[in-house]
Amino acid sequence: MSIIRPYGDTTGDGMVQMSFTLPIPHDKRAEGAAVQLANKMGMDPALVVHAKPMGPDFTFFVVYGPVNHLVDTSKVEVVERDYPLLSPKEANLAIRKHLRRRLTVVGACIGTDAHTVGIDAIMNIKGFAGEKGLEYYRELKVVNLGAQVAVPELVRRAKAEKADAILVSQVVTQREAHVLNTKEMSAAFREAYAEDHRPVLVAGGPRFTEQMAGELGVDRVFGRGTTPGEVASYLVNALVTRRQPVRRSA
Amino acid sequence: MSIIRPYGDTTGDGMVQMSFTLPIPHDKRAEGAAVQLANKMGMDPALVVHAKPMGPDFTFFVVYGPVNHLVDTSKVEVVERDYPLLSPKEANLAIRKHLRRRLTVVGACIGTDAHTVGIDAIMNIKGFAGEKGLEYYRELKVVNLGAQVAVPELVRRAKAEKADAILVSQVVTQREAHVLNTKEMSAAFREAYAEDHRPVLVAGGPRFTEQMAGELGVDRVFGRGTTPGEVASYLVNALVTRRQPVRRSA
Amino acid sequence: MKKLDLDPVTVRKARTLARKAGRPIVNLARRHTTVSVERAVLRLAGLAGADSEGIPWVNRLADTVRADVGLEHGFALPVWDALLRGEAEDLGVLAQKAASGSVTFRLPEGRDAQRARTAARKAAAAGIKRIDGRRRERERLIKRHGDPEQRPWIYLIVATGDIYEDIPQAQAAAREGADIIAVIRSTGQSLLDYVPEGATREGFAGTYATQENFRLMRAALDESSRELGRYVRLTNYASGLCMPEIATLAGLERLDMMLNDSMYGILFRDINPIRTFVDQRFSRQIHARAGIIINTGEDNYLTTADAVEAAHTVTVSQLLNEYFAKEAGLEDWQLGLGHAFEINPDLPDSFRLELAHAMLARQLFPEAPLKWMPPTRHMTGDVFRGYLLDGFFNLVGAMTGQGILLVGMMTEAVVTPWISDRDLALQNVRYVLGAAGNLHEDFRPEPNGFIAQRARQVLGESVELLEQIVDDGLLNAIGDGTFGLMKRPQDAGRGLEGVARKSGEYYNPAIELLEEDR
Amino acid sequence: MKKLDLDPVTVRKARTLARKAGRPIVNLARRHTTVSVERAVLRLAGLAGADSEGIPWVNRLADTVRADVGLEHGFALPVWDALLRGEAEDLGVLAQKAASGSVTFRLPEGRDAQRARTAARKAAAAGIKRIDGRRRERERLIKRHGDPEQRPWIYLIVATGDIYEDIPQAQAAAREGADIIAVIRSTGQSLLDYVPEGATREGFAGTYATQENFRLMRAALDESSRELGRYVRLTNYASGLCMPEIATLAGLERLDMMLNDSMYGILFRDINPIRTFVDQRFSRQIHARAGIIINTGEDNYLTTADAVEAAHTVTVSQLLNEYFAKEAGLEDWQLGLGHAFEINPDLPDSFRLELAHAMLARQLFPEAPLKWMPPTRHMTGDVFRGYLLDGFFNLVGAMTGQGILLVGMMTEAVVTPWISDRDLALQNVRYVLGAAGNLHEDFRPEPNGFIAQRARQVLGESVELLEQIVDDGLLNAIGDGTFGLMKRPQDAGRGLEGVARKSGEYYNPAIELLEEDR
Ligand code: B12
Ligand code: B12
Ligand SMILES: Cc1ncc(COP(=O)(O)O)c(C=O)c1O
Ligand SMILES: Cc1ncc(COP(=O)(O)O)c(C=O)c1O
Repeated sequence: MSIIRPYGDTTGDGMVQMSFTLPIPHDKRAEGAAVQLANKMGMDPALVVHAKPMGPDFTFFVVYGPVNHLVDTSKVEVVERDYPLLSPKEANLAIRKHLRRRLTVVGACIGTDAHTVGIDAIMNIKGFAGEKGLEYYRELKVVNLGAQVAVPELVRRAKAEKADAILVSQVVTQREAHVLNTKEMSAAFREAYAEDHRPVLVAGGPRFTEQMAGELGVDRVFGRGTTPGEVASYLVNALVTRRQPVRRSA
Repeated sequence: MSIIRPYGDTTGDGMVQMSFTLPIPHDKRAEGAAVQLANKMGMDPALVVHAKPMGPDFTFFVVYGPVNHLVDTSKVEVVERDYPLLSPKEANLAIRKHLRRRLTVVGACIGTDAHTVGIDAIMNIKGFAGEKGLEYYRELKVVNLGAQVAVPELVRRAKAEKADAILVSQVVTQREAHVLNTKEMSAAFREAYAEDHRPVLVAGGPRFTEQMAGELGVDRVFGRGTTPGEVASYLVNALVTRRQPVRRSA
Repeated sequence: MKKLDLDPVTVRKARTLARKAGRPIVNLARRHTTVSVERAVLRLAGLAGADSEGIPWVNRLADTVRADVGLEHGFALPVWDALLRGEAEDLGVLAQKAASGSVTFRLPEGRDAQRARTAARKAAAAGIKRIDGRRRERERLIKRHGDPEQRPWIYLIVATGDIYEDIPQAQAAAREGADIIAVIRSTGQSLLDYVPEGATREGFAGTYATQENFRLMRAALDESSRELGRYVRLTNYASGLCMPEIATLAGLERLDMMLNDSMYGILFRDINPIRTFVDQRFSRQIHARAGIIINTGEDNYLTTADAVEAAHTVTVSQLLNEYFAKEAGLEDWQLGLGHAFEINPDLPDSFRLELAHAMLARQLFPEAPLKWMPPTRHMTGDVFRGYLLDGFFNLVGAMTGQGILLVGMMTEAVVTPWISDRDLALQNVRYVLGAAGNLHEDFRPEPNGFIAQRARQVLGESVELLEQIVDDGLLNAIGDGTFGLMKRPQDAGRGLEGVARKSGEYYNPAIELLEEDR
Repeated sequence: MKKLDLDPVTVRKARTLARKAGRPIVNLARRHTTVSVERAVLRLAGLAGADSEGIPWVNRLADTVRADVGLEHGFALPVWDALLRGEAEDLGVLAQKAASGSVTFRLPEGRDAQRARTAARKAAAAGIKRIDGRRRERERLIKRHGDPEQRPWIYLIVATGDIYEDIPQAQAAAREGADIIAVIRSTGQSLLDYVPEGATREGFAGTYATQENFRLMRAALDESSRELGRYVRLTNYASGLCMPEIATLAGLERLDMMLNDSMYGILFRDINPIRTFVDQRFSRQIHARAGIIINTGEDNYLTTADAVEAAHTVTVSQLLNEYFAKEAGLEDWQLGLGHAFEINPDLPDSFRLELAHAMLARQLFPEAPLKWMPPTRHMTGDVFRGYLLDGFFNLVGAMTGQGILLVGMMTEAVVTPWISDRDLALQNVRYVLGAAGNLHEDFRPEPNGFIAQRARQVLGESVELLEQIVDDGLLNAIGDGTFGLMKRPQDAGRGLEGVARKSGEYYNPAIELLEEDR
């Protein structure tokens, strides 16, 4: 069945919890305003189960109730994994067999973002969630530029290293920092390279969703909980297995 | 300004937190379904910041993001307090002056509901939130029938006591128990009494909202956090001050 | 874990006083019977099912018998006399005939009475044998699947009102770590003077306790036990007007624990005190036989009385529950005595007061699997705060070696638990037990510090209260609002009409069997 | 509160080793200067403001001076020489002229040098006098409004990026109970080699540290202090490439605490080690003078290294921070040494391990107002779980007598804190401190139990690591990834170009004044 509703306590009850702050003092009207918002969100009846004044100007609410929306799982857009998951061995083999050289991957945390733990989890040999990172792959040459790398510097290093793929990480998202920086990066690469020579552009970070690739101008996006094996498999597919016929005919 | 939005971190950011369960196993599609629901609720972008499988059939989500709805506080419906708040002294005086007899209030927790703490908080002398309960008012005769009182029994006692007002409490709300029981009660009283002799009907409980009076068929509804003084003031206003001219002319 | 330096003389004194206070009640219970005790005998003898209106055959039969010969002799003599007289080939048919008015009952005398007694005893014994079988079955399954690895055992509630929603939720909860599943009852069931029949889907804030629901859930949890390699226990409520019958059905369907408090029905359901004490003694005899752990209900007092002021009433009730339980044949390991984390969290040092109370209980009843109940009264719609309070509740549970941990729900003040509430709640328990479960090793309150003094104070107040109760009589104390601030006089309350003083001819084969085997 | 039986010989040894490891770094710092140290002198002397592009006049002036005479002599001599030569009537005009290229600097000699020194010293002394005035002002206000009633002091972060959103949020937080407000800086500020000017509204995940922002927020919190009858402290960050200047501005604007770690910039901003140590020594001398409490950053290591494996690196860093701080003139009460609740919560006994680490820190630095940092790394989008973890973090804080409690946010893994997050977080703190704040009285780990052993183990490993560092040199240890797993060689990293070895002519009136008054 593709039509579902949230489940609190019984099938189809549609129950949802929410909390938010309204910038108004706490009184009856504020509680009514909270109900109005919840109603607009499709929750009816909306039960304001908690309302707390936070100073004279703000009120915090906890609201429970059923929402009337139906979720159609057949209409859910997901970016399906369109490449096979490879073990490090298989990935190495595919590169060796089809490419006959090592694949060069340049990674960085761009802009003013200094959160390297995520990209390190993907790139460093230590890896993540029990999987070894890209450095563990013999057929990958991994260049990790670290934190707070300016986009021009990244392009320069990409050229110098003859990068096949660029991995950028963005963790800070306040005021859409991650989106702005990543767009700046992809634009710079499109400018610096002819499209068919451009390295594969990959962006990652906990608040990206895979659907954003188009908007960001990158080839692929990885979100929360990505493992190195997924990234390696994607790269092999994008740069080796899938491109192979194209390169041959070229 | 009457148009406001939820406030997370900056004015107008519209930020809301929610959590819910979908009755589907955890995978990419489920996360997409969570986003779909949040989008339908007006949250865009919807950030699924937590998704946890609960057994093979359910997934729990925490979602954050901005909602695009505006709250118009000028359109909020509130039941304004249309009676003055009286001290016990003032209430007693009003009754003595205008009615020249004690006012009889019969209270009960009806149906199978056994939660008496709430109605006791209103009726017992001990009171609530620092205010004395109705029993403290010399001019009120208070009959508290306690828990799990069947509606026919309540009507019988109301007649026997010549009740001026009936206070019923409903705390259990699962499957709309509170609504069903209260409607049954108000219907029974309307049947048992001529409209102009019917006692004032008051319903109370933590999950009622004041707007529900019409639907429930009662004269007034009191919700979460009600204090005895509010109830006494309402009763005096409804039965003494306001009715006074009517009675006189009748 | 003897961390409080309690005076053993005071402790002994408290127990002696509890016995003194309880003994007159036991005598009273022995002198009376109730309709539900008598119906329980019929259930033991195998009478089940209901008429087309849903009224159980045991009630149909019982009502007729009572109309014909009264309640005071018990139902065994008139019923088996009728069967011996050939009025019907079995109890089922007899009940149908009774309902249609085609049979009249009498109190047999002399040889007839003797034969009726023998037949009744044989029929009741068959039921008790089934209960014994169930107990052995449980022991076998525990041996096979194992007991939970940790103490406290994790106790979770399901309460959808629909047994077919309850089952998947219970199984999900077990999978997430619940050791015990309690199926909460529909509001109002406790006031029904019959036990509903069949699988039910229409409870309010709980699911009806019926034999079929018991069976379905136990079977589902047997499945879960197999899946999880850990015996998952099932709990229900032996309380309300049908307490003895429900206890019997629990024994027959291998429930593992039952809520069964000596005063809960009196205080919180306004059930007549005598009715309650009679019913309760019988149900505890059944539980004792069935190897069922009882859960007492002291937590409830603290929802109407203040948890600090009334702390000693909890202790007194625990001591009374212990006395009544042992008198009915229950052993220490079956005494899930209740207490709760209900102190106003805004009170300074509230956590340390909770620790003091919990340690006192732990030390007074070292062999009992105490049941530690979460905050409910001071839970609000602020679910974040609620989740935190539950964490500190869990911490007290871990630090004081409680036996059974009823898992608190962050939505306590909002709804009956959602599936996600249980999941989050279990995660809370797991964190606390895993991260801080051994903290008790590092925790030793000053011999004369805040905690020790508070515990001694509560114990002292308990002794004083028990002394008063011994002087006044427990029934008067209950009538005065000593427990949970509820005043319940002995001559009022629901179900009084279902109580009778036993006659000289009274015969009850179940009680006879339950008492002689001890 | 001496609960761990630590061997005093080992403790003394650890301190001696820290001194041995730190001394060469102090000598290195004494031998070098940096652009920011020199610009700080100009700021002390009153140079402020920026050109039309937002580049501060201190940078304009400094760049020209450096181009003309180099950095190695310091800027005081060439600058005051130019003023004495009549190139401009004051520093502001001089900077403008320098920017337009209409003035050339030289290194004065002999009498000229002597006069320049005297003038520079007078100008710098005026700045230090203002700082002294601010310190007295703080002392007066504390006397008037009072200090927080409880320990730990409650430390809250605001981080909207917009000073005009920060202010109401900070005031709201103070009203709800915050004793200290920290305004987080925009990402990237630490790598700017200048301090932005004016009130700013466009930070990312934090608000720029500017003199005007400092002033605005301090004024707002003075208002709150009056309203609340409790002096509310303000914190910012003396770190990054402009650490000495920011420290100076903090002193001038009466900030009360500053994040200032001896290695944070090196490890987490890839700033050159020598640059960092030079800047840091100067900023600490300023903080010492200004009566500012520093907050060190050991918590950061545990976001990249494992909190159990690397526990001893925290202790080592605390000991080094202590040595460097005291060498720079800070007193014990000014040492907000950092540590954090960052152990994986799924690890068995994680809470007890946290207790052990926190007690160790407490006991090693009995007079320092330790800063206890909340879980961040193991926080997830499960905000309920996060709220619980923060509660247990608060409990460790309360049980181990921490001085400063940085309040954890349930949305740590999601967003910079929302207004409601802070409110809920404070409620969490209040509950824990109120309900269990005195639990330490009842808490006495076994002399040879789990906690004591763990603390001894960490101390032992710290001594071993310090021995290695003494052998290898601290700079090599940092280069090898000893702290936070970050490898930072001494000859790389940002800002190296802004470092110079002092010449024989080097003169810095600020350092002279700061060192002679001690
Ligand atoms: C560790 C940490 C730090 C460390 C970073 C150390 C380091 N070397 O990385 C330190 C202490 C230095 C730090 C500092 C700051 N931090 Co910080 N930090 C965190 C923290 C606690 C954990 C992040 C982390 O390591 N996660 C673990 C990794 C493994 O997960 P991940 O990054 O999501 O990566 C996974 C995927 O996303 C994906 N992925 C990520 N990148 C990439 C790239 C590619 C190519 C691919 C394929 C996949 C991929 O794969 C990874 C593995 O699955 C978070 C809070 C939290 N619990 O999430 C805050 C957090 C990220 N920090 C935050 C902030 C604001 C800061 C500061 C800016 C605060 C300030 N103003 O001073 C500073 C400055 C940093 C800067 N300039 O960027 C905010 C960001 C808010 C927002 N949403 O905008 C957070 C969310 C905390 C908060 N709630 O305020 N921080
Ligand atoms: C105390 C309590 C009990 C006690 C009741 C003791 C007693 N004598 O009342 C005991 C332990 C007996 C109990 C039992 C059960 N309880 Co109960 N109980 C609670 C608890 C913890 C507190 C309720 C309370 O006392 N609130 C304090 C009073 C002062 O607040 P109040 O009722 O809202 O009243 C105020 C206003 O609403 C208003 N008001 C209320 N009534 C009226 C009437 C009038 C006329 C007016 C003017 C105003 C007014 O004024 C009051 C003062 O401001 C709540 C959880 C919670 N924290 O809220 C669960 C709760 C109400 N119980 C619940 C349930 C399900 C049960 C049981 C049915 C469980 C079971 N199946 O066994 C049983 C059976 C009870 C039954 N048959 O009804 C659910 C209800 C779920 C739902 N929304 O449907 C709750 C919410 C817990 C939960 N999450 O599961 N319970
Ligand atoms: C001891 C005891 N019995 C019974 C119940 C359940 O109430 P009822 O019997 O009304 O279903 C409770 C409720 O928690 C209880 O604590
Ligand atoms: C000691 C220390 N300094 C500085 C910072 C802030 O980083 P930045 O200097 O990049 O603003 C932190 C972050 O928490 C810190 O702990």
